[in-house]
Amino acid sequence: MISQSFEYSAPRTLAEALALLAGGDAKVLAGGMSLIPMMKLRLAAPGRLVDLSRVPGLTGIREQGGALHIGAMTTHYEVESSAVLRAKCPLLAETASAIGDVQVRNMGTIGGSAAHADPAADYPAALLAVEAKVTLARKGGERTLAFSDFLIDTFTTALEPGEILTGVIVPVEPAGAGVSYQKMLQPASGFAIVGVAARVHNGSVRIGVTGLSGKAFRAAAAEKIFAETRDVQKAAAAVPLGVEANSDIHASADYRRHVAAVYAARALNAALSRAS
Amino acid sequence: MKQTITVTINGKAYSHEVEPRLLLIHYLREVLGLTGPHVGCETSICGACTVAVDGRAVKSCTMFAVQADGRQVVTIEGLAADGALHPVQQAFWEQHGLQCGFCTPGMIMTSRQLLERNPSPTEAEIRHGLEGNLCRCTGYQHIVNAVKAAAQAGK
Amino acid sequence: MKIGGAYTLAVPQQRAYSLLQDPDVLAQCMPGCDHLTRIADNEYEMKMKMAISAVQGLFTGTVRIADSHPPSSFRLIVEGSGKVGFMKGDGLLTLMPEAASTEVRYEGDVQVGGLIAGVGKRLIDVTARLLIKRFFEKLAEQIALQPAP
Amino acid sequence: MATTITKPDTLVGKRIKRKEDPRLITGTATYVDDIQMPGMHHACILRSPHAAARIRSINTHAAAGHPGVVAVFTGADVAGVGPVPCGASLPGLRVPHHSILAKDRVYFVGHPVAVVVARDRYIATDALDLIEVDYDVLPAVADPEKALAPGAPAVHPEWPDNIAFTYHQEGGEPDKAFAEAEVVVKQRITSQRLIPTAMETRGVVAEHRAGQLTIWSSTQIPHLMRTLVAMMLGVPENLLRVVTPEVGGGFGSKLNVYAEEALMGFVAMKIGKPVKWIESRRENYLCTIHGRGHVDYYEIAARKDGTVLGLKLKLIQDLGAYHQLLTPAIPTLSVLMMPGLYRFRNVSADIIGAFTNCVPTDAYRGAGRPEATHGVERMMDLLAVELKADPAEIRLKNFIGADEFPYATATGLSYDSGDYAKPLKKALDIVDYHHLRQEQARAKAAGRLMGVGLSTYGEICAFGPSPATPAGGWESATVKVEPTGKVTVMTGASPHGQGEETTFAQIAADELGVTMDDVTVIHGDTAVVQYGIGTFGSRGTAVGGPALYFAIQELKKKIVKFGAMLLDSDDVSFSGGLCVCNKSGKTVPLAAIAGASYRAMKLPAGEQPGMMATYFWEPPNFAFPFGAHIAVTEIDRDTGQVAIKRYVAVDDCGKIINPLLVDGQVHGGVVQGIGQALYEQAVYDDNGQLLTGELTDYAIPKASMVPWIESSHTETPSPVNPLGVKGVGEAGTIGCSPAVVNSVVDALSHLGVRHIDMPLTPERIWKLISAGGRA
Repeated sequence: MISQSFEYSAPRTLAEALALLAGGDAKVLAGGMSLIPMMKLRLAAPGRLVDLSRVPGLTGIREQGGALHIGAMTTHYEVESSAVLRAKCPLLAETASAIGDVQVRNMGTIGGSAAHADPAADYPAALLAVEAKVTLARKGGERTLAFSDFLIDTFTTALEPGEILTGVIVPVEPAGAGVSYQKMLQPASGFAIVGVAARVHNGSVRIGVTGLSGKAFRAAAAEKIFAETRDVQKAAAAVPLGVEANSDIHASADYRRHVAAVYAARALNAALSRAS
Repeated sequence: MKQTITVTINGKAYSHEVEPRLLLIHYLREVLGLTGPHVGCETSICGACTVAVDGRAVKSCTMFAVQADGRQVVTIEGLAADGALHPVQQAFWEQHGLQCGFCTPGMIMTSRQLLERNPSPTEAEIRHGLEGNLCRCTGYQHIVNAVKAAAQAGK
Repeated sequence: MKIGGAYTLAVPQQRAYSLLQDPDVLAQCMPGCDHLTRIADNEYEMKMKMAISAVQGLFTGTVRIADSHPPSSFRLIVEGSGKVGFMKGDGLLTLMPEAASTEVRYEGDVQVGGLIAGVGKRLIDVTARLLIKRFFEKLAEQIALQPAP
Repeated sequence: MATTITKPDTLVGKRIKRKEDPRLITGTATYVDDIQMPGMHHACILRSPHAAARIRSINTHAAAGHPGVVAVFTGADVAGVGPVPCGASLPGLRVPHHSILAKDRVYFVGHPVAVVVARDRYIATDALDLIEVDYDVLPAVADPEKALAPGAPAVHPEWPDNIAFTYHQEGGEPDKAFAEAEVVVKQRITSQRLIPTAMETRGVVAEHRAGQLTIWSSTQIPHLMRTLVAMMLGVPENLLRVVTPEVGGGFGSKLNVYAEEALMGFVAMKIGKPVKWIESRRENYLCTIHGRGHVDYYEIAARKDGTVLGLKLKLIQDLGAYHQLLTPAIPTLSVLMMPGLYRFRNVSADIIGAFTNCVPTDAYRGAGRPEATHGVERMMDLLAVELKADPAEIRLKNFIGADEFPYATATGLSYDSGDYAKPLKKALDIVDYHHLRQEQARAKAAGRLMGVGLSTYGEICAFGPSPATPAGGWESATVKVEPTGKVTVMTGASPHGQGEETTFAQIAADELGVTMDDVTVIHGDTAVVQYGIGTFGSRGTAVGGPALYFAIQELKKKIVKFGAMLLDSDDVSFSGGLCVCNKSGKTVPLAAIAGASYRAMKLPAGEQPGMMATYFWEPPNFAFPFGAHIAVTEIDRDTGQVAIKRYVAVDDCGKIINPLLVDGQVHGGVVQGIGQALYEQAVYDDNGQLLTGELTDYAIPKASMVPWIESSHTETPSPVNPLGVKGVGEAGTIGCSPAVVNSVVDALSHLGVRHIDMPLTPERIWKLISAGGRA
């Protein structure tokens, strides 16, 4: 299993990367844990790979103005093991630890995952629940977008051609917030059949759901029910309502809907137990 | 277009012109003759190709050789370079942590990383830590024993 | 794999029906499709460049319209094949008048084979839905752009 | 003077770490893909994306002209190569012609259509994309029961009913038994198609040099392959050498001769350069045999007191599109073993072998016996439920007694030895069965779903007496004492991970009084090793081991003769590596004896120089291991997920040569059984597309998905061979799946659940819970 030929560049500056990306059939390599297998199967055949791993400033986690700025090329392992994130945005660290396997977490990056918008990826559930933002660089500028606006559909994001996702910004969790990510995994691939990220603070809850439908989403109705009733079961039961659920050989749409409610309840209960 | 890369492998620097699409696993196996890491799948699931790149266990079938330019790679061949087996290798031998041996180089490389990060893992932590490495022969139990034994030996 | 769903188009039934059978409109709305070339009555040759995420595939095949019952229903049969595999979609479209608009219900079967069937299974269902959604969104755009005849 | 004779400490029976391992743990072992040769070319194979189609045309022009490509071959080019062989014969068996590349029609997704040979594998892969094949797609059928239905698409147009064979076997008076029965229980039970998934895919290297063809292949049967490939290619067998380097697992999937071995031989002869083909995982899933594929309809007849009277089986075997080496024979093994460990005196079985547009099924770990064991063990549980009896009690009541061996079964076998109650009682003790049932009652009262499942299995292994096998059931060994006293063993069994380099060294070292380090075991090269059969069907130690034992006994006769000559005595014995004159007490060590035999200054009367003996051992019977497994499960009521809380395996494989290795075999076997019970299934859609075409969709167990296995043993020696060994390679797999399924059904029985087919996916169980919950 061999990919088609392509040109490879490992730019040393963001500007260089943006310039390379502007030329036609180029694709960002941000870890490659999804892209490289697809290229090897010849499902994907970009003309050029622009490897961001040598661009300075795209890795690492820094705290600034009540928010945590995570470079796009920060690996899942770095997120999972970051003392800062474990203390100040534990949901993201917990979710990162549920991704794939250790080798994938060593190479895969948060920016790569966010930009890929795989409907069964783990991160999006958490990024929605913490109300993350993403920064997108383009030639001569940068914009910041709420992750919920960034994520448009199955494998579809607001990234414009020539743009690069440079970072993820998550708020520092206030004291007393409780979080949990609960995932039923597909045993072969490790992807989520359904994953639910819950974040509770002062009686209000945010719920991010992945795997259930064509894209990860905030379970707004369920959040509202919880805010009004404080009833975990009622809120959880609302998570799959009205959702066009995915169906494949591993789980039917009905089963996914059911599991989404079960895992939502588990995530909510776990988050509540950690909240104060 | 071919590109020149320089990679330090098992402590020795190599420089080659390679096609960008050349996978790291093929670079190691076919250009350098380091056939310890194996290819067991093409979807980054089985982990038979696991090597360490800059100290991180990675699947060398899911990485192009050009990505390793300027980096340090350690393969299974580099573990017992001075003739003495690495404690993880020794433990796999003592505990019968292998049968056909095909997954073993990758399994050992991942186990080594696991113990570097967590010197006293529980059984559950070992099993979770080896999710990226498939073995079809052993049923994993003797592998778990081997990792425990290596942890013990490391104390 | 069974598919089914419904979209509402902001045009009357007769107009919706003729739009959905217009090869130029179909070509514009089918994701990645440049144009349709007529090869027989109600049968067109198609070239389609699919691009979803990093996955790209060039499909060639045919689009066929059958069992026409204007203005309420017809079958749309799309077949394509390429290096990454082949697909066949066979759907019945039913048009229900709703005041000034039309609800288009579709129900059918998608068969996928070759590489994409073997390795992309978990994504076929979501991708099919995505493509159908894009088709109707594009159609709605077209309707919005075009003045009523 | 009183002398104390201390029995020397034997190596047999000890937990000894393996001789194989140093090369494997350091990455210095050589598997097929590790072979590099000057001028070596690479081959890639174009395969059909359709399950059934006529080939209208193939255009290879662009591929052949691609820079770096040296040749492209299609079906027309290989017309002179013989078909892929089927070694099994059954009355009336329909055998489709199985050419190594498709001619004018393809029969399953993955069917080889063309081969590209290029300077390297990257170029060969590129050129594959340049071949254009015009297919006329035809209707396909992928399910064996659908294939047998009227009007189904014909897999082979010449046989529109899709029936490859039917087979009937009965013993006793089954109809009478069922007429007289007080209870009859029926159940449809499936054993789903599985993908063997050896971690090393298949691979072939071929080189043709100076009239000699050498094929390196990842196979379990180098000698049989040499014979069969020589026939396919029409080359003299003595000019064909098959070398089996390190083999990365087989599990039956490499007990075969595939199109690619002959194809690479053909290519090497055509291009005059060495050529390598390495199967991708996707090809491995599409083109290497699958296992199981049964739909079984069982009926069990019994008295109200639980005494079993009869068993009936209608077995539909999904064969796939062709017969590989043993395809049609596999279900006949299920029939042989359908009575299990019980006194079924009246049995009847009918097999229908159905062609489907899928890759062929063939031997996969257990090969026919897991299916049979799953059937009879599910039926015993169903009977227990019907009679409100305890599943352990009903088994103990119907076991063949320890005093009844050798036991002639209603299916014509003679069970060699056994004490079936022993492992079951031991397993019940280990789990503390009585308390476990109390705990289960408490769990149930608390609304938890806890199950206890038993499985007791018997298996037929050590294949086997030659009249009962397609290609000879004996095994060979040569033992040599080299002039310096070092010992070389050559075994015709070709192990691939089982560890015979260690266990055979243990046997040889004990018998010859040398150390493990003094012994080297060689296998897997037809130019070096005498003809042999191979490793499969748990026969490596059970048939290859006795062959070695007898070869050593032959050699010992010679050692004693040389010893007698050197000691100038007519009364010598050999033990502990020395020949001893029983009169003078003088000794001469083995190395000196061996040296003298090669130096040959003087020879005993009638003796040849040298110190070597070869033995071809024909076993008088199969061996029949047995055991009892118990699985304790708990089911997540909300999701249907199964957690195995405890797994106890008590196996009896006769005499144990190396307990460490036996445990390894049991663990690995059990985990493959858990794979079948909970996770694995080859899924084809209605059009014959394999939907579980990669490891991303076919779930073999990972470390985190399986429990700790509490492995224990009883030791009932086999009288069939002098070592008393039986074989253990498949036992774990055979015993496992019914234990897990019985446990889960037990957990759900109060909801009205009688049976669940594998794999027990969370969704399948959740649906049953939901239905039961509402009822």
